[in-house]
Amino acid sequence: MATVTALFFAAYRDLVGSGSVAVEVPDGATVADLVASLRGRGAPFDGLPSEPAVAVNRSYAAHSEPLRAGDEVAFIPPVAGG
Amino acid sequence: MATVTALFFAAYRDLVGSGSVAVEVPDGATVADLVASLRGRGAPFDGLPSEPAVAVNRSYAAHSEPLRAGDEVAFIPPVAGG
Amino acid sequence: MSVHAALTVDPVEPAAVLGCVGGSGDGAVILFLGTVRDHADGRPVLGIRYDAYEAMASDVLREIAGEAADRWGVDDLTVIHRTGELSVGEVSVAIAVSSPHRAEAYDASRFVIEEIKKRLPVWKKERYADGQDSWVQGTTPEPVPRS
Amino acid sequence: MSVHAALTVDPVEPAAVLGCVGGSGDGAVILFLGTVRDHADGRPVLGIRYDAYEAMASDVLREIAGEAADRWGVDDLTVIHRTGELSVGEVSVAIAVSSPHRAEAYDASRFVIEEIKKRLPVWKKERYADGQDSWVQGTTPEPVPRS
Repeated sequence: MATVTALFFAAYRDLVGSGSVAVEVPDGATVADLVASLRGRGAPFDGLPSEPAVAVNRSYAAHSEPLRAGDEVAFIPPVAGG
Repeated sequence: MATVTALFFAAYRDLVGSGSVAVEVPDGATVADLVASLRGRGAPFDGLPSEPAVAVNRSYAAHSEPLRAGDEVAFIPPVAGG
Repeated sequence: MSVHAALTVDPVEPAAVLGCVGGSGDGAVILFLGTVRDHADGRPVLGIRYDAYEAMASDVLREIAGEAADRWGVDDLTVIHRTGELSVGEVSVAIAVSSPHRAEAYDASRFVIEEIKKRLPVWKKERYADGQDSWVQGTTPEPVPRS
Repeated sequence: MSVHAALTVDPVEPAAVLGCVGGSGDGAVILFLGTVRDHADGRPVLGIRYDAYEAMASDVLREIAGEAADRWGVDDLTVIHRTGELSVGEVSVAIAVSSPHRAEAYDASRFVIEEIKKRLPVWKKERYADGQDSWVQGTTPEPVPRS
């Protein structure tokens, strides 16, 4: 097992009620596995979209991206800068 | 006959050696007639183009534009503002 | 060539941003300012809070600025994005660009603001005159697989 | 809405031009500055003299500003064109535009500078480092018959 940090911003942060959650994932787990595992916890996490934009260690990443212990996985709501 | 004022700017002014020349034109004369009459004077006026851009009383005008006494006819070299 | 990009919680001074660009080889300078409007879809707005994923947003903003500078060969480019609570009229983003000719300056400036809207991890919550507030509907960034 | 257009022999202050535009309904402000470059077609330039058909140029500049404001529905637009002797780095033209959204501001700003180059009766003579000077090759304005 490996521990990664899930980060939540803006509307996702409001939904989850926290900016950061530590999550244990099996070795070899991908972003998709992490998302499914979180949503599987039920409310409020099941309110997250099934395919959110994510960044792994501060770079946008595909859901097929494999995770390593210590990775920072940010859930990125639709952005609205400018 | 009617008297109009021909104005020269930039390269045309350098060519003609003056910014302003009074010209007598027949009644009913057009811009084209004025241009031909000036060029017919010989040097330095024959150095003006045969179809220069012109403004009559501060508005761009076609060469078919009829002239009236007192009109201000500006010979406009290619512009280069900005 | 100088390229600067930063997020800041301090008010953005347009003159200071403008002062970061322009040299004797430049014929064109463009300053773009995004400002907080007093309305959104016809609804009166009092202010906006900008939240950012700070560490990532700094990287992405630098990336966007660098791409713009490279792609259009502009001389200098500075982009500053504000975070925190802003009132109506305050500057949320300032982009200054200088280049020898105007076409590149316009294109680079426009590129930076459009890319900010597409991929800068920043969000804004509008505060309305009626006491309500809501996150502004944004743009889903493209997932870019890491190479 | 306020639209201003003027020629001036005095140095152009970017901050003052910027201060002419922008209100609480605006989300975008763009300032364009045309500046004197130190080179032209690879030839070192010391300065530029701008000559104008002053009376007509004032009218045409106002016309261009009005057309831009109407066509894109921008809120405020100010354009100032300098005449006389300018050194390298000095501002020859400043265009400030504000509007609710950015697209109109960019388009209106670009329209004003492009139309200036097409039809403002202004000419420039470049002064080169080798002591020579010459009128810059310009654009022949379209003859518009008076209606």
